[in-house]
Amino acid sequence: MAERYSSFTPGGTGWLLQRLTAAFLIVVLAFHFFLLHFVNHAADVTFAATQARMENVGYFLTMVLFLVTAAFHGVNGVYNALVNQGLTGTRKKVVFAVLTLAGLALVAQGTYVALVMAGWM
Amino acid sequence: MSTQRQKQPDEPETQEAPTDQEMKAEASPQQKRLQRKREQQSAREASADEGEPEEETVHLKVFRYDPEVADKQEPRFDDFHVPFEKGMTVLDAVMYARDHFDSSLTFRHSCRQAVCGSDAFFVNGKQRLGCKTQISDLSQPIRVEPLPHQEVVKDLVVDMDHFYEQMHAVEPYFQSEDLPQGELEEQRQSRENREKIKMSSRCIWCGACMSSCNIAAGDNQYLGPAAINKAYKFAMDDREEEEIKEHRLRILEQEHGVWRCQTQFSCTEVCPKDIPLTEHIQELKREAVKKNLKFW
Amino acid sequence: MYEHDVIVVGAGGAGLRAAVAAHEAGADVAMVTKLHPVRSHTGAAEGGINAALREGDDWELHAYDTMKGSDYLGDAPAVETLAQDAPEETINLEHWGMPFSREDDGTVSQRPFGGLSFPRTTYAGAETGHHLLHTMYEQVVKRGIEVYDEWFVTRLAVTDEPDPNDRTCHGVVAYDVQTGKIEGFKARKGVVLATGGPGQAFDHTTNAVSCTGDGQAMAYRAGAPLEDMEFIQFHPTSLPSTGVLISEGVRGEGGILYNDEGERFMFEYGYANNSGELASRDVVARAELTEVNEGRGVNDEYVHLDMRHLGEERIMDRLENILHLAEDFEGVDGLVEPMPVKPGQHYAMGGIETDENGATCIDGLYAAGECACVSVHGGNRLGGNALPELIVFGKRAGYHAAGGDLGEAEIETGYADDVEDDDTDLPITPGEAGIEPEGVAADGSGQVTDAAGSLERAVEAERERVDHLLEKDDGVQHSEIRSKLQQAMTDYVNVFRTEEGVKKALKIIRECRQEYQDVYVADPSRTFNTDLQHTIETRNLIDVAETIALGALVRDEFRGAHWRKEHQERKDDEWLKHTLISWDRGKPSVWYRPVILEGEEKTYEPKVRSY
Amino acid sequence: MSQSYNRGLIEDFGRWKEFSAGMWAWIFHKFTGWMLIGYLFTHIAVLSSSLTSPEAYTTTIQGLESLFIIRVLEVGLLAVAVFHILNGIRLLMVDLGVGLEAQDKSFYASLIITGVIVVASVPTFLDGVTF
Ligand SMILES: Cc1cc2nc3c(=O)[nH]c(=O)nc-3n(C[C@H](O)[C@H](O)[C@H](O)COP(=O)(O)OP(=O)(O)OC[C@H]3O[C@@H](n4cnc5c(N)ncnc54)[C@H](O)[C@@H]3O)c2cc1C
Ligand code: HEM
Ligand code: SF4
Ligand code: F3S
Ligand code: FES
Repeated sequence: MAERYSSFTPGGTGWLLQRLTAAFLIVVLAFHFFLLHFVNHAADVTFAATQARMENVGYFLTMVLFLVTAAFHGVNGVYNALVNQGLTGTRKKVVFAVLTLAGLALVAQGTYVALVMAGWM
Repeated sequence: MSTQRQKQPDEPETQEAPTDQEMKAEASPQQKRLQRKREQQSAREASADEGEPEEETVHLKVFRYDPEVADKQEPRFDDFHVPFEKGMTVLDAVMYARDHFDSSLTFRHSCRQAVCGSDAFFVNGKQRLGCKTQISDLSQPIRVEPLPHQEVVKDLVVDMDHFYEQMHAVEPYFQSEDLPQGELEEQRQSRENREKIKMSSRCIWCGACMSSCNIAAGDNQYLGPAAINKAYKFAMDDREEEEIKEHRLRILEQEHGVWRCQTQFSCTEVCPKDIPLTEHIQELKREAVKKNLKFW
Repeated sequence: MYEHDVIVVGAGGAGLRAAVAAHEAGADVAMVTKLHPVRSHTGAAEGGINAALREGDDWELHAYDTMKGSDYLGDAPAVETLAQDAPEETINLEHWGMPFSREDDGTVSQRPFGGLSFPRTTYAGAETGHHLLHTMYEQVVKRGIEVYDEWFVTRLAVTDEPDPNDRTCHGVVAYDVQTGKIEGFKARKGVVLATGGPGQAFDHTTNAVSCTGDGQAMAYRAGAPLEDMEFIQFHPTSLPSTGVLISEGVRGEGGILYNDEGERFMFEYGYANNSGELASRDVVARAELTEVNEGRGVNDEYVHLDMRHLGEERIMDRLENILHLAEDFEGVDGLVEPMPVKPGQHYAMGGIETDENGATCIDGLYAAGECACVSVHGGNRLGGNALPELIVFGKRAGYHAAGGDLGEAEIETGYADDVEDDDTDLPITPGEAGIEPEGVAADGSGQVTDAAGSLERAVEAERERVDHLLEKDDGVQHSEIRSKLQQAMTDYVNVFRTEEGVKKALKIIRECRQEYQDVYVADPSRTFNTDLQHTIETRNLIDVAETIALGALVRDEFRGAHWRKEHQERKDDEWLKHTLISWDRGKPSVWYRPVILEGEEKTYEPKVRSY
Repeated sequence: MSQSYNRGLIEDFGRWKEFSAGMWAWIFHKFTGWMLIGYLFTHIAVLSSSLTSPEAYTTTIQGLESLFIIRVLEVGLLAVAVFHILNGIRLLMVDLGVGLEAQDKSFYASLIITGVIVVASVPTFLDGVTF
């Protein structure tokens, strides 16, 4: 009976990371929203102001980390939701690959944008 | 059904002239009461037959399906009006409907006291044990359906094989081969530890929890709350050694094990034995994480 | 057709233990059961398992209590085997992981129970049976024993020799409830019947709807005698509306019975001046009904069981389950009100006659558990003595059926020349009523004597019977017959029995049997046809009810649970013997065999049974 | 699982009326999570306008922000994010085994607080928008 499960991949790591990223995101997401909608109004955003913020290394790193964690959290969340709906076999592998690529692309593009904004590229 | 009640046989002769203590009265209050009860019942049955329910009745809408019988191949709901009695349960009501109106009405039941786990139905939109659900707690008409997310065999009977498979998949048995010898020593277990596993050990395999869980409905391989709870009972039992506990966590940790649970809580809500299923699943997740962190 | 070494019919405590034992003895075992194992009625047992485990207690005391409780109708070899083996079997369950309640030092808890001289009832909360059943099923899963669940066994495949003692059982015929398929199960070594009690013969019972005495009826029709069927235990504390049992544990922990006037009647009226509420079940049940009959019952129906003074903590710790039962099935909160209780049919002391190895007089046919009568309980079973019986004799039967050696049995089985025949005048001719489609399992013609032949015939007969029932378009429905039967048993063969009453019951049973000739099944489907299943069960109930009533009529004395109005004393000179009823080609005959009171070392001298 | 016939609404989500708090929480969390990840992709796409030129960035953002519909969508995004955060906190507590008995109450609390925060921030979000 138990043999059926011998080839499993423990899902524990993903689960734990999902919680850890969530805990981190609570803080940064709140900060992000607050900064860009309440302190500075979104409507008043200009490239210059953005650049001023991005030039600060601490802010830059926080934003990149924000991006990385959010991308992981979001993509992993979507993947889990699909597995919960009974995704299996090849289709599951394909979805996994597509989501990973999308996530990586998102992070790459985002980091590139941030570097440009900071004026370092 | 015949409206004629069999005439009550006269009281045994010997009881009419009792000499001894136990049988003093001509007809004891007990006998009189029984007599009254039967008369009432026959009156009630008679009125139920004539289709003019004078007394309070229960309106049941029961799901019917039989793959073999022409007019039942297309699922339908049948209406039954059953005379209400104080303390009546959903199981009593469907049994009454079966015994008096349609003997082909099919459902599993046995103990009538919430220990055999045969009669979990979908009653008014919730998984419940028929024998443990008072009619008076429900709004009418009462819809009685087979458990969702399981294949229907006939009427209220669903296929439980998959549920049993999942229960078996967690290796639900003591692993150690240690048996008593010579001195007849039992293994020791603290009261606290026994208390810890107490709730988990109450499961009667009714399948209500599994049927209520959306994740189990979507992911067929998900072990499901009942099986995880079964594993919890063993994993938390101090009588088993540490290595065995780790082995148990490995079974639970697989992709379709504890991680699939999305803390929907429906299992906990429907469990007729009040087992805190979600809590147990969550505790196992934490145990599994802890175990993994040890190796890092 | 399926084939195994040992076929165990029924998967309650006795069946599961038998299967594990047979498996350990190296046999290829299969269980055939009409319910999935965990649905068996063993799961309803609440109180506990008697076993002499502790300092200050020993098996001889247990044997003595059991013998006294049985009103000296237990056979000493069986009683002693039970008392000797129970400790090891109980500890064995603990090693298999059964979650017993615990003492501070981590050892298993024991509590006092009615009729015991030492608190030796080992328990797991108020759900001992549930845990026992599940623990044992786990062991069956562990060993990978094949279970055919929801297969309803309808007939034994036995050979046809005129004398049942010469017959051999080669297997069973079962009907797959899910698909309606009828198949033979060949048993190379033996068939163990563990089908539980016949409680459904009564209308107020603590037994499950599935307790229909199938095993007794099948063995009976195959020629194995039924023993001491008149001894039916009525439990003093069942809930009035459903018959759900309130465990004796409540009284063991100190619960008190009151009548409508608030009197503690067990003492006030001198029913049991020493033990009070903890007197033997028959004593308490009669006391309650007497209270009700004399007008001191609550609502003229029941009495009150009060446990409020035990305190919430103690109740939650040991009797929590009782609170739920009272709440869910009677709408009463045991912490704030007393609970209504009345006697309900609870247990059949009698059953298929077996020896202490579980063997019947038919070769290859074994029985264990409530369906059997090794005769440990005699005239009255002590609370907490059925579960040890399941594990002790279940194990022995399974082991023996698998070819294990347990030595020569001391208890004899089967009709023999030295037994005594009965000559009571019966008001009716019991037994077969004309041309029943099913006939007998073995007609004694001596025609079929081989394994293949007996199986083939049995399967054939069963297919015909089912076809007949399904194809017949009108007639009576079984539920009418069943409720008439149950009513008669409850009216006349209950706690208080009179000669007139029992005779009436026999007549009504006879009527039921005749009506059954015309029975039909309205549901035409082969898929999960419970109508068909219940119809076949009703036939079994008729047979079993008849033996109960016959036994109750012929035994004109008052012993144990069997109370006869006209005979208010125990007649040791005449009645230290078992009642046996053989089907004998469709014509029941009653005969007697003396009780064995000589134990290994001592002889149990009948004493007055007072509590 | 294969059904021998279609039980239609009995299965799956057709019984939404009978869903319990925990199930609603699960559905909302799922929905909001997907919205958020969807938004994250769009967001990075919009921000990518800065790659063309600083001016393009400023015009894009300000252009979008001047649209009423965008402002409304932003309020929606806020609602989604706040609910996801609050319910996420609720889930984290559940994971830690805290307050399991109050799981339904904490779900209702998340809903209410989300509502309050969203209503309270409408003025800020719609500030200075032109039609
Ligand atoms: C409410 C209650 C409380 C009790 N409390 C105690 C207690 O505290 N202590 C104690 O010692 N005893 C107690 N007893 C008595 C004891 O529980 C029973 O005597 C015992 O459990 C019977 O077990 P069994 O294995 O013989 O039968 P069961 O557990 O009834 O099992 C019968 C099995 O046979 C199967 N079966 C039946 N007919 C067929 C058929 N035709 N074909 C195939 N399979 C069939 C069923 O599916 C089932 O698996 C209690 C009994 C009741 C009713
Ligand atoms: C701000 C704090 C956040 C918290 C506390 C949080 C919390 C969580 C938690 C605990 C889960 C897991 C649910 C489960 O597995 O049961 C989850 C799922 C998810 N989260 Fe978040 N999250 C946050 C932000 C985000 C962000 C910014 C995004 C988008 C990028 C996001 C997208 C998702 C997605 C897509 C899921 C999967 C939903 C599903 O189950 O279908 N979350 N979140
Ligand atoms: S956990 Fe509860 S709901 Fe699930 S099978 Fe067991 S008793 Fe039934
Ligand atoms: S309903 Fe399902 S998602 Fe988890 S909490 Fe229960 S198993
Ligand atoms: S009939 Fe046994 S649980 Fe309801």
